[in-house]
Amino acid sequence: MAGVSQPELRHVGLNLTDEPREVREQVESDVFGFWVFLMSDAVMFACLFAVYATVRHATAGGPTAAQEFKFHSAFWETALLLTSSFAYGMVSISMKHTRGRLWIAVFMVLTFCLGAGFLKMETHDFITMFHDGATPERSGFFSCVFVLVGMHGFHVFSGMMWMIVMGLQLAIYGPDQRTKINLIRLGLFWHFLDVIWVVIFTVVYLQGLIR
Amino acid sequence: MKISPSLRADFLTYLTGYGLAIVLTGISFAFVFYRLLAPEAVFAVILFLALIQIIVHLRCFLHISLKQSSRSDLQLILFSALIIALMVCGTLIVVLDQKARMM
Amino acid sequence: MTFWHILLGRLTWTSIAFVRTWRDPTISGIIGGGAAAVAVGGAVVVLALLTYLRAWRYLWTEWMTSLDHKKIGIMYMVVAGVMLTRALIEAVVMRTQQAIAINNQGIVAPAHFAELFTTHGTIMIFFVGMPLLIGLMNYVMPLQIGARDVAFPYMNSISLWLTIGGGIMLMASLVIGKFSTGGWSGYPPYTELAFNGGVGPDYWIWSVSLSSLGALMTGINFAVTVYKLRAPGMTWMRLPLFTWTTLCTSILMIFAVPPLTIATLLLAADRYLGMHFFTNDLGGNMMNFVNLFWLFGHPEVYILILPPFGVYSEVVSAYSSKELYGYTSLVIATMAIAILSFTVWLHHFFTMGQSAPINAFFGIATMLIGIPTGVKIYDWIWTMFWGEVRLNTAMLFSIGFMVTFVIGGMSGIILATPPVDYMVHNTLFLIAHFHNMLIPGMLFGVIAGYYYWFPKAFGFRLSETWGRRAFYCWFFGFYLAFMPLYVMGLGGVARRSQELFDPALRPWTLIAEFGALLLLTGLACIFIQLYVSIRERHSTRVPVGDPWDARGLEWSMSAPPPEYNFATIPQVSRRDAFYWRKKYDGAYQPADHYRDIELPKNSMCGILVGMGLTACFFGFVWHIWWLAFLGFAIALGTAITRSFMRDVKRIIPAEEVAAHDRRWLDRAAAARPISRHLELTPENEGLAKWQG
Amino acid sequence: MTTVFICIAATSLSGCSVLRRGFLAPAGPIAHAERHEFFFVGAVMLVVIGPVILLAPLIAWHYRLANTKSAFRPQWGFSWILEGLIWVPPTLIVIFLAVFLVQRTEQLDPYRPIPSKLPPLQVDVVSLDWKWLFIYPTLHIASVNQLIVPADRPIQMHLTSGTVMQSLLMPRLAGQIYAMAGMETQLHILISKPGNYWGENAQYDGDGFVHQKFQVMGITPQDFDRWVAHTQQTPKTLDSEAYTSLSRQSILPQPITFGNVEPGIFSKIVHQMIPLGYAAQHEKAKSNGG
Ligand code: HEA
Ligand code: HEA
Ligand code: CUA
Ligand SMILES: [Cu+2]
Repeated sequence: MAGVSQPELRHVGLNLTDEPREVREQVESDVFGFWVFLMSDAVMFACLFAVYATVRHATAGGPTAAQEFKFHSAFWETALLLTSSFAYGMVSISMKHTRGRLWIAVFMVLTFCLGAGFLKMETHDFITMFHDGATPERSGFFSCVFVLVGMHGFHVFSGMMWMIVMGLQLAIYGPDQRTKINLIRLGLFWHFLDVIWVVIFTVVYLQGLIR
Repeated sequence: MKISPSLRADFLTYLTGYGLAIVLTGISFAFVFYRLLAPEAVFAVILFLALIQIIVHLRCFLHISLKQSSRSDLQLILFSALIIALMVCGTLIVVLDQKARMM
Repeated sequence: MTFWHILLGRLTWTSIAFVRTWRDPTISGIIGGGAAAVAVGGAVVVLALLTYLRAWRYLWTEWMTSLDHKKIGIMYMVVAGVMLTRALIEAVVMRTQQAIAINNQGIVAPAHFAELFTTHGTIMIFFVGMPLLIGLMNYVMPLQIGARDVAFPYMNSISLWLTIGGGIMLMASLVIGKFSTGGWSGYPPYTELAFNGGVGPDYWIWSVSLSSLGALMTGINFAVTVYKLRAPGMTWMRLPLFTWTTLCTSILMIFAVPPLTIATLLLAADRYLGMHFFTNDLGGNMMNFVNLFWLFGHPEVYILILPPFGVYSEVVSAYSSKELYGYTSLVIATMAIAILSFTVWLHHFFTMGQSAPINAFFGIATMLIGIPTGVKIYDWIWTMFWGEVRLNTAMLFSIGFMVTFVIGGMSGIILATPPVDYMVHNTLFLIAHFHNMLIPGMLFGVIAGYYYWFPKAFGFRLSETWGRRAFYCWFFGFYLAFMPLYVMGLGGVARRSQELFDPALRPWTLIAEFGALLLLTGLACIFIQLYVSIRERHSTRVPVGDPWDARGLEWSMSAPPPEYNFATIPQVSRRDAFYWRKKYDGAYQPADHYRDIELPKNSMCGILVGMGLTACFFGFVWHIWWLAFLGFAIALGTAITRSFMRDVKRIIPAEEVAAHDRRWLDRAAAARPISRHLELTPENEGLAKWQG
Repeated sequence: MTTVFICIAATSLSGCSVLRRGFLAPAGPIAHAERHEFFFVGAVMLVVIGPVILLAPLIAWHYRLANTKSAFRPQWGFSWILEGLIWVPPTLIVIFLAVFLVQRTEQLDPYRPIPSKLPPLQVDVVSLDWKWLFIYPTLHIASVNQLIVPADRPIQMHLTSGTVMQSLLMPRLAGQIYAMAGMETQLHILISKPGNYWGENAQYDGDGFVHQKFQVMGITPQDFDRWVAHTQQTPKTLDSEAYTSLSRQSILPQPITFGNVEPGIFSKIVHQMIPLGYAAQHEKAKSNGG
């Protein structure tokens, strides 16, 4: 591994080998700060998961998990989100290995579309649940389902808005230092959402569907 | 774009992650769909698979490794995992015990 | 939906305090109206004064938009001071009420009393304790580690303005509507819609959210600063202890605030969207709130005590003219407290019905914290051992702290024993316990640190006479005010009682009242001290910057420090870096060469984001949805716009740095080194004589 | 000035009677054991904090700057012996305390029946705004704000709430346990000295909070039987309707008794099957702010 500097190893997205020490330190702390934020966000989700586990049977005589969760949509949502995560990986690679903005933009649009597909399916699920009377007001259990899954959905939505902002910045400034840092952070965010989703599909959907 | 060795390595990392994640997800869903085991056992298995998948994501997508280079991130994640474990396990033990004693 | 309804939401005439007082002129009503009048009047006077002095531009450019960690730190402390005054007055009203209201209604009505303890607790914890400490850490920590600023100066400003926004909400609740009556812990179902339909709990939810959002961002900021911006050579085991406690506090903020956010968010979901997390019916379960709240609440009290522990470490070592005893132990103890604090939250609800082994486990975990805490206290005592202790104001407060804090620790251990807690939980005994920790622990630490670092920040020393007077008021006032509460608590008097029914309690409530007044006098002394010190500043100037013959890097520059802190980033080779530099004559030397320094430009984004979110949350409280939307749009729009700005840095040229540094060195060369005996005299220009 | 004097005098005379209101003057085995635990932990802690209270001012004074005779060693900052001294003894003390803590917590668990030759008397407790309802399911009577029980016989209480969460405390008898709607907690007490005591809710629950106190009377079994017989004559019945009106927010001037109780009403209350009186009251409050 001789000759490869630390930051380059760490951040697939940014080639910092030639930058001065201050810049590298700046990038380090910027990205590390975002990691710290993600971890506190993770604690937030963890608390929600804990609450979810305690209200799993609090259906108050209303619809139950097994009645409301759809196996197939959970599966396809997972597939979409996972693929979008991979697509964002391609954004990072393009950022590191190509000069212009073309490939970055292409893969970002792809990521965006996959994310949108995910959200579309999720909303559709929610709407059918509403039709069945499985609303958040119905029981403690559904309150928690909607808040937990909805919170993740909201994160995905924010990530997509962020992509739009980054797209604009890319158009205006091209991949300059600050854009790149933000693209790296966005990447961390997007992959992190995938990690949360892994827990959601396991603990919420699959657990609810086990018979 | 010219395909350099480092590009190939980076790409392979993502591809591996993607592949593994798909496989792990597939197994989880299959376990539930085909009811391969008793319910409790299925849940244990899918939890375990989720854990593995999280590690895969961290390794391949988020580039956390045991190498010196990403020590502070790794420390951070391990510490967070500790706190999350304390909070989640604590909450479950406490609240479920309370419910058992009063409902 | 009428037009007014859309414009003003739930806001009506009768929401305004003055109108309420007009319609209901009871004593309680008049006190409420009076407080509102003071708040409005105070705000008007301040605004008028600023306009009259034409200070707006200065304030705006030099302070409100500043991203300098030093100025932000000072602003935090000023804000805390304002909030403190209110919370303290509320405390005195509560004590007066309990002193009078024995078998009669007293001066405030039940609901008003409930508002008093809720706002008092909420303010003291979120808007006095946290801002005071965050202010102190903001000012001192970057200086101690040899950094030019915190890692994210712009985020620092947002944190500040979010905290201020929370404070504004609390103040607004005095005039418009009412605050919650559910205590600072806001337990549902009492705070649910079914039992509290008004805006009170909503005020509580959103103001606490603002503050905790600010604290979370501060935590991230400080942790990254300590992690990544240390000067070369400043290894972990060379960090000053205050920096260590800052790091541990930040970690606590990062990991303890999320449970609070979730708890308040879910309560809001119940109240706004009709969900059932904590309601009595349809599967709600209030135990989840209690659990989440204390998952935050317990680490929170250590957020409030760890930085003061750091202050004591610095102060005791500096004023004992001696190296800190047991540095490694102190570091280990600090980390142990931080981590253990995540394992004990259940001790706040031993009485909720879980089984004995669980109570026992958490009881033991709680007692374990006594060990590292004790280690710290012993370490400070041994630091004084074989030293030359200067018994000035800061040391008096420190010694007063050690003596008194252990009593609170003792009651803490008593509370940690579940069978005893069954008896004294929710009584005044508990109130006495935590004031025993917060006043002699946290506040004494803040005052000691304030006395110690004030000359660094403002270039002159604080009055010793008034400092001592304050100490006597605080020390004896504390005992008088809170020892009676221990006794009453043992007698089974519940906390949050606005009326008492046993004449035998009267002597005790009167003593406590007297103590509270003495504490009020103590605070007055602190303000007088400030006034007197400013008036006499010409004879107490310490421009060279090291008035106490102290040891850390923060003393190695002029007082007040230049905006870039260090002319050149220092190279650290030992713990107590400045002490060794002084020893080997490296302290007042020019650098080999100076470089351009890059600093962040001022920015009004922080204030816009902070106030935008405040407007948004205010809209939530009153269901004024357009305002909520507008506020959110402003906050988000600002954040996005800022991310498009590329020109956010400014350069201070090397020549300017060099010139400033040279002026300071000349000043130091001209000053007379002062021995420790004379440091409280006007001779002290901030240059210490080497005495080992 | 004179008032201050009187107060100080009064303190020394009547002040300590405050302590006689609480568990330091126990009237039953639970409170007694808890008092014992209190003194025990307190004494152990005094031993550890005593040195601090003495040493801190003494050392500061001895090594004060003005005292030129005291030694000065600015670079002294570590000693293995002292390290041992500050880490080990506190650890041992905590272990010592922990052993007792585990035992006592187990013994004094509020759910744990009190050993006795007599079978426990069942009392179902419902906390309301702002009163306490005591149902004697085996005797088919009920009382509000008055708990009358035979002395020397264990009482097994089941608690629930018809409103917000509350906390039952009888300072001279037994410690707290929360009462929560939809849930059932337990508390055991025993009055060993017949007499008049008091109990209260210690968890703030609104305007009437301070008035939510009740009388606890421990009387002889004969007196108790007489009281039960007398109460059973009371014409009022505690049924769903009576409960609904009782659950309205109010402060009662005097205790009430019910001579008859609808069977299984406690279970209905726990399962929230009876409409609550405050529901109507609160519809009003919901609609307006301020
Ligand atoms: C930091 C926390 C803090 C502080 C300082 C205080 C200070 C005081 N508190 Fe309070 N209190 C709480 C936190 C605090 N309190 C909480 C959390 C509750 C519970 C609320 C609830 O029930 O929900 C409570 C409740 C509470 C009650 C209600 C008891 C009950 O429930 O029955 C009472 C009653 O008298 C009381 C009294 C006092 C008094 C007399 C003071 C003061 O007299 C003490 C004097 C303090 C000061 C004067 C502050 C001075 C600060 C400085 C000097 C800093 C200087 C600044 C610079 C140098 C820049 N407090
Ligand atoms: C800064 C604030 C602060 C600090 C530092 C502490 C410190 C401690 N607290 Fe306190 N506590 C509060 C603030 C604080 N607390 C507040 C605000 C509440 C109530 C909130 C509410 O309900 O509104 C509360 C409530 C509270 C409870 C809940 C009681 C109840 O609700 O019924 C308990 C119970 O265990 C407890 C215990 C302790 C213990 C064991 C410590 C320990 O950390 C103390 C450690 C110190 C020592 C032990 C002394 C020094 C040590 C030695 C001299 C060495 C030898 C020691 C041993 C061998 C043990 N606290
Ligand atoms: Cu609350 Cu059981
Ligand atoms: Cu605690």
